[in-house]
Amino acid sequence: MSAEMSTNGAPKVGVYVCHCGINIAHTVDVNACTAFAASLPYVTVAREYKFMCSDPGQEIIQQDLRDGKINRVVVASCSPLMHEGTFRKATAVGGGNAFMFQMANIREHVSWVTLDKEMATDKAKALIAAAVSRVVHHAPLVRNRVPVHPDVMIVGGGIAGIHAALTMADAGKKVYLVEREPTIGGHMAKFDKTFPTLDCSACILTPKMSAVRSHPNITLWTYSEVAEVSGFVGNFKVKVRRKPRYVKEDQCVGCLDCIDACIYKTAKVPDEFNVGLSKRKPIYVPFPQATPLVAVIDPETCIEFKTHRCKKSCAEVCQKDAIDFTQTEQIAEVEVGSIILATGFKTFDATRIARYGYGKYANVYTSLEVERMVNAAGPTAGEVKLADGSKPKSVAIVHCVGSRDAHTNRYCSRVCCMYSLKLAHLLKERTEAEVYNFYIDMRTPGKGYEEFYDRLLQENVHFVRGRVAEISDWAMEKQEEGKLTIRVEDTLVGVVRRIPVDMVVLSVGLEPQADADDVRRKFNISCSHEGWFLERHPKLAPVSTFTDGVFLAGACQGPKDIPDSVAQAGAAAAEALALIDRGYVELEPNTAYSREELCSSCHTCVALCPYGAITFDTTKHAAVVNGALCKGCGTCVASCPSGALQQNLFTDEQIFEEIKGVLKYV
Amino acid sequence: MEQWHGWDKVSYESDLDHQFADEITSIPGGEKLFSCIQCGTCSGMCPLSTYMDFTPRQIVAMIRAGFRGEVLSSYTTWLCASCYSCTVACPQEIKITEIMYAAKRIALRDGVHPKRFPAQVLAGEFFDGVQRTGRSNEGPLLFRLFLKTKPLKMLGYAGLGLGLFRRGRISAKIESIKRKGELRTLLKTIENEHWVRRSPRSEHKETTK
Amino acid sequence: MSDSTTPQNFEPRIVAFFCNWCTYTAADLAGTARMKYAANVRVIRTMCSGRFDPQFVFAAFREGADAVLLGGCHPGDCHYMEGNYKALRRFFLMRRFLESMGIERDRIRLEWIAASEGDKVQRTINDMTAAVRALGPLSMEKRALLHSADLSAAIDKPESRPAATKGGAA
Amino acid sequence: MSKPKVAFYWCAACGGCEEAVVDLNEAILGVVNAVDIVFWPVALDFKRTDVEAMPDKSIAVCFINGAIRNSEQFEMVELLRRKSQLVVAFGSCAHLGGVPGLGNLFGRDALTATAYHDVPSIANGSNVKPVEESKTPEGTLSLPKLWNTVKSLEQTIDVDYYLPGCPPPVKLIVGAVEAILAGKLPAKGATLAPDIALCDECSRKDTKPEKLTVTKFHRPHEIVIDDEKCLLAQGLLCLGPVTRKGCEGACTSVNMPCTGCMGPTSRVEDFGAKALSAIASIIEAKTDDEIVAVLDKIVDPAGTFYRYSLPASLLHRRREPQSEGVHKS
Amino acid sequence: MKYLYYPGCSMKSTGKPYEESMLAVFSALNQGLEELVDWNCCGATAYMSISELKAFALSARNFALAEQQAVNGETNLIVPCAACYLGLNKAQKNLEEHKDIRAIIDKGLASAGLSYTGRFKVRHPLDVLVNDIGLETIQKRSIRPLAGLKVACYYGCQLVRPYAEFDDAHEPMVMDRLVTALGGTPVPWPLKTRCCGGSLTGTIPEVGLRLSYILLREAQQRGCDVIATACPLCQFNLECYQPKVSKMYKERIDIPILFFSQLMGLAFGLDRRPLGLHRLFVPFDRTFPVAAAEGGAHVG
Repeated sequence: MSAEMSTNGAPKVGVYVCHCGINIAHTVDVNACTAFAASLPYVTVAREYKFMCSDPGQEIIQQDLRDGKINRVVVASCSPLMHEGTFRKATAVGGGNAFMFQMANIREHVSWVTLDKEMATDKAKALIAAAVSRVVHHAPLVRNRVPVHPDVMIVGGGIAGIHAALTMADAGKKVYLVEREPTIGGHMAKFDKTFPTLDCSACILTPKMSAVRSHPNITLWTYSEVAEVSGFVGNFKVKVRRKPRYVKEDQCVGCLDCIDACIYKTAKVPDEFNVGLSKRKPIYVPFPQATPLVAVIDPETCIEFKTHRCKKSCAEVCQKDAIDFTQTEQIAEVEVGSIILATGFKTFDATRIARYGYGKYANVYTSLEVERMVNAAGPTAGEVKLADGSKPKSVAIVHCVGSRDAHTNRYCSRVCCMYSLKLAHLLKERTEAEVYNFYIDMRTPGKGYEEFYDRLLQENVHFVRGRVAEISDWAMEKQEEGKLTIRVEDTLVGVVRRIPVDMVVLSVGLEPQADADDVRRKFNISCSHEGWFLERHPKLAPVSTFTDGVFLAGACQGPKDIPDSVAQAGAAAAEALALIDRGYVELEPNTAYSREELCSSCHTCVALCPYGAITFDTTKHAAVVNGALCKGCGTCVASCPSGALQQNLFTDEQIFEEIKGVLKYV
Repeated sequence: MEQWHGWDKVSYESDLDHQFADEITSIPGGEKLFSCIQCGTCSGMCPLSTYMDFTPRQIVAMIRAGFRGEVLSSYTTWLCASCYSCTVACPQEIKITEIMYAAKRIALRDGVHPKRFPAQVLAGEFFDGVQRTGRSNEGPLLFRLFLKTKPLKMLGYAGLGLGLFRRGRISAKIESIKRKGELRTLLKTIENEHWVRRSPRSEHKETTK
Repeated sequence: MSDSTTPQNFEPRIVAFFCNWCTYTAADLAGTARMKYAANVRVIRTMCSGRFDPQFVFAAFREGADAVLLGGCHPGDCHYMEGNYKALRRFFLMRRFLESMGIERDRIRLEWIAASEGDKVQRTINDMTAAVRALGPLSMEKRALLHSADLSAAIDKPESRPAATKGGAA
Repeated sequence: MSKPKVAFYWCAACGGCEEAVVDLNEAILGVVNAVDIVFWPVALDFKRTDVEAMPDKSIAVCFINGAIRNSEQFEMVELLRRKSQLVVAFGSCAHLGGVPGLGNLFGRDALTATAYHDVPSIANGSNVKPVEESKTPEGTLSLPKLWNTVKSLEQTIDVDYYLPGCPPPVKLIVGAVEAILAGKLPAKGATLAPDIALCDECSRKDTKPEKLTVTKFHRPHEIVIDDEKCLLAQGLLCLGPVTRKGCEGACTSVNMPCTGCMGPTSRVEDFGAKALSAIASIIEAKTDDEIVAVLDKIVDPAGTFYRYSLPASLLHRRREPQSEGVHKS
Repeated sequence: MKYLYYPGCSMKSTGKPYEESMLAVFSALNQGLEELVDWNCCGATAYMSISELKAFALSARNFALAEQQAVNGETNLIVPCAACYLGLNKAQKNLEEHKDIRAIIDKGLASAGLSYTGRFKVRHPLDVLVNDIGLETIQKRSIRPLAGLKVACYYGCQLVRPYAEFDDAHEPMVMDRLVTALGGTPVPWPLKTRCCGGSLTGTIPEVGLRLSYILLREAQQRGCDVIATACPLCQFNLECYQPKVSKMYKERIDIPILFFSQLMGLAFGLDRRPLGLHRLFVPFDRTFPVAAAEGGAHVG
């Protein structure tokens, strides 16, 4: 330790207690804390200030450093996850070493969570004392710089992924766009119109899709999934599993002759893209503008795969010999510097609410089904039909299905109100039916959204404020017979109403993808209770994650409409670009190191490192740590039986001192 | 000339009772009252809401706002058949049925329940019967009930009573348990317990030190 | 604070070791969400629960902590893949030793708290504080450092934090 | 000029340390020639009064073995401290508290109860227990007061050097004596043994697998032990990785796992805690149940990891219920 | 002996046919039931509206008695009456969840020399029949399958709400599956769990009877031959007021209301009297031939 200290002269600690406006000051007695700090050993300066993170605040620290009053800095303010960077920089600018610094978190961990002023102040003092007694044993450190690989991987080919990919590619970066479905386009490709402008979804999306296809900087891998991710910011290695589509992508020209030629004369398989409203053949393209426009064979239903006795008319008819039944899964491995996750969402499974009769009554549909139905390119060519083929004379649109409900999802899905209004408009337009909207609260925050609501109010659509209780087919009176009856309280009138309708649209909410949890583990990021990927900071780092170099775009981070997804995709792209253009990343120096002369070669540590950063050097007879591979968890240090391993910024000594400090005084 | 016979519909803070909500939330099951989002699912589910003077949703709102008198004297709680449709469907997991019970108990305790419905009479009869014998005796119970409430209608039901009697599905005989003393001691001890629960809201006011 | 020590108003001092990525972040979240909880827990941040060394726990006890709380990412979620499993193994073995040392189970807890579980931080800390308050002071501190001067005191009585223990006796 | 005066004393210990001195064999003659032994109860007939008569600091070096657990031992070591220029804590017991230190898992009352009553082989119907003073016709007899807590030497008096081991290896003793005679001593407070763990000098060193992991622990009698292979790798709970070297693997070379008598290296605060941490870390188990299953094979963690060092450990002794504390005081 | 049996007050009077048929059916399945000795009122709904605590106390006594009586380690208490089923369940849940309530009740029990651990589980016969005994056994035993009988399975409310211990709170299926096993045809209808009017039929007939009417009419309109019930009060309301309802709504309401256990008895080929069929107001005279195939029952 004395060695460490001598590198920076005898310790002179400056303690700076922040009021954070009143955020800290209103529960913690800042002056008392400062006085207390002044009384601690090695403390030569103790000051309080309204906003330490402000320029003048930082200037105070820098001045004290320049005046040689201090050579170590403790700032008692917010969480280190918030401002450690800021103050380390300030320390460096002032001529100190950025790591002769320690932060005491007296806001998130004290003032914001404590009621009793006295106890809050005591706790703050304890944390300050801990920081001081620890920082005395800090040593100057340097950050390692590692270069950032300029390529980027984008996972998910919905509108968010597409937009991010084009932004990066246009900036001249090489992009790998990975999509699990046979085509990109995501949910947006399924919609007919988009709110509030009612412009045609396909018209604005498909140009972007083909741009992706043709962009020289974009490698598009559809029908593919990320299998494995290793490495770290700037230097990720990603393995991608490329599922066989049994059609050579480079050969197929998308003439679709194979599909006509298929021995199945009529389509029999429920069509995923049309959410089961229509049928497809075993060889198919999801939809006419699919990108890439390459056929896929579904081995589950293809006769050849089931019996190996098909006459393979598809292969015969193909002039390019693109059909290849021998294709197998390929693993592609690439190196990228950053990753953008845009894996999107899935819609709520309406069968989970039995009272709404989805799957029981033929004329109860989900909003996504209706999106397809009203889509001119959809299964009904844009016609809204009931199960019996007739036009509905009355339609009920039920909001908040699978949202704002403790039994399903507590959160508001954010897009349903607006798309319900859109569907109300389209249904009215296509069917002239009586359209009822049943809502709890009408949520239309967004540019032109409230205006759109107002427009619908004019279009004599009925609005009933009340969450639908049940949908059933029993009649109380004549006009209800043969219809679906909505039972709901019109809460604005305070009366329970029974409203018979021909068709019900369930405005299902948004949910994390079924495999979101596996995905986030692959990329080593966290998620919220509900399973949405967790951003680094809800306000200040909304597209970053706790894993550097991994960014979020679109609905995988939480329910979002198209404009927000695109905006976030742009932001994620910008973050990635910033990382790439800086060209390097500075790694936290909190890595482990081996004092090789003290190592007894017991081998305890070697197996413990998940990154293979520790190897045993048989010539030195010592375990050696590869600083570049070490990520600084400290597991090996904690288990080194003879204390030969240590961790920068978390040496045994520093932690023991922190423990002493946190308990010694208060 | 005609005079305007309107009335002042405003409700003054002084008319409201803000402790009422705490009283309700303090009962087991009442905890979540304050998370109500007034969606009306309860009323929509309720098979009896159509006969109520206030829908269950309104009752919740009124309790929250402190309309003690209105709630306790309303018919709503007495129309509740406790079928729990509201409770299981409530998106905020508010146990509305329990809240109805709580309101009923308070109304009976304070004697402010609506006098028209015999529901509370039934409850009372039932209560005494069980206190006495440990069991409820439907025959005598119904009999007394009708005597108390609508003697005239008795005739209308005489047929039914007779039919039940003939089919051995009802009898004038009073069923009762053997170890009555045991039950009495049990209930006595409970009675003497002063059972005070605190509403989560008042809990919230002073978080653990 | 720690000199009022009748069980009712005895304020335990609990040292917590939270991992940077999950539990410490969750504690920050609890703060941002202004969740109120007992002020008795003082958090020391390590990068990973895998850094947890039983020496730290014993040191904390010796320095006067009444209990120690360890926090890490849920199994499978460790930011460093497996650090939390190592912590778990050490924890189990350590707890068995502590039992033979007459230290109650409630004084040492390991909790998995994810970055999003601010409420769990609040719950855990309130529960633990209540539990330890009921147990009374631990008073294991400094006994190993006693020298001849205070031996007479040291030898026959279990040595103790000045005022703190008497209350615990009751 | 006169030879430097040397004293040996024996506190709470098994006597093995005294043996170790004799184990010097021929070397002891050299020592005897070089020094003047003024006090050595086990070998020479000197009395306490003789020591009291000596002027302070007149003894050059005093080797004290054994832990301190009663009033007499305490008086003697304080006396010897006054009379000696150097005090060397000799052997595990003096160094860290040693095996007697495990008494700190129980406390005086429990121990006496066991020793004088509970043990099945004892017939003590009238439940006689030692008392400090007992009146007899001949007069009052007195016994030293047995302490409730066992202490290491440094916890009772100021110690200059430490000679670890149970008993200290001859080589180290010789080294120490020579250093003293030659006046080539390290800084005060040093442990007179190498500061690297035992694996470094273990004959099995090179047989260690690159990645050392344990799926199941065995006790030595449960398996046929491979004479070459690393004991830990064979699932034997060997504390070599945690323990100072200097014994040249006296135990490990004969298929006995190291039990840690030499104590920790200077970088480790608490031998047992560190041992526990290292051992737990290398087991192959993930779920709670798996882990418990493996660890349950370690019977008596306290006795295993703190066999020689409980009094010197961070926690020092078993915590006693407060109430006990009160009625004692 | 595996199950203790808690009848509850109604089973001894208006619900007599329920008790008779249920006991008959269980013994036909060689599944003896031992009645809880000196059981008392469960504290049911009406009681709740006066003193919740006392309602819990009443239930608690029953559990305490059960625990005393369970010499062969029984842990299942069969409760056929929906109101009792709910009442007992509710008491148990509250004793689990609220320490303060538990404390008081324990005190009360102690004063009466009783104690409660909560190891008994409240089970409805439907639950036991379908999940413990199994439809296969029941199907085998059905020598006179209810061929062609269109049954409206009516669960009522308190059987599945709020606790939904063994089936969905709104779309329960056990009884439908049972009827199918008996060879009958369950008719799908949305009012399975809609309230029958409960005690309101007595206290506020104009309302209570309307609820019954809605159920009866719907079942009739869907061409059901019979409504199967699992609760004495439901059965009573639906059956006994039919003349009144017909008068009130000027609409002929005439549909037999049986307990599911009575249907089982018929399928098992038991005599009508021990099944209490003679106690019905709306007679049910259909008889069912022995199935040709051996083993009898076919799956509808």
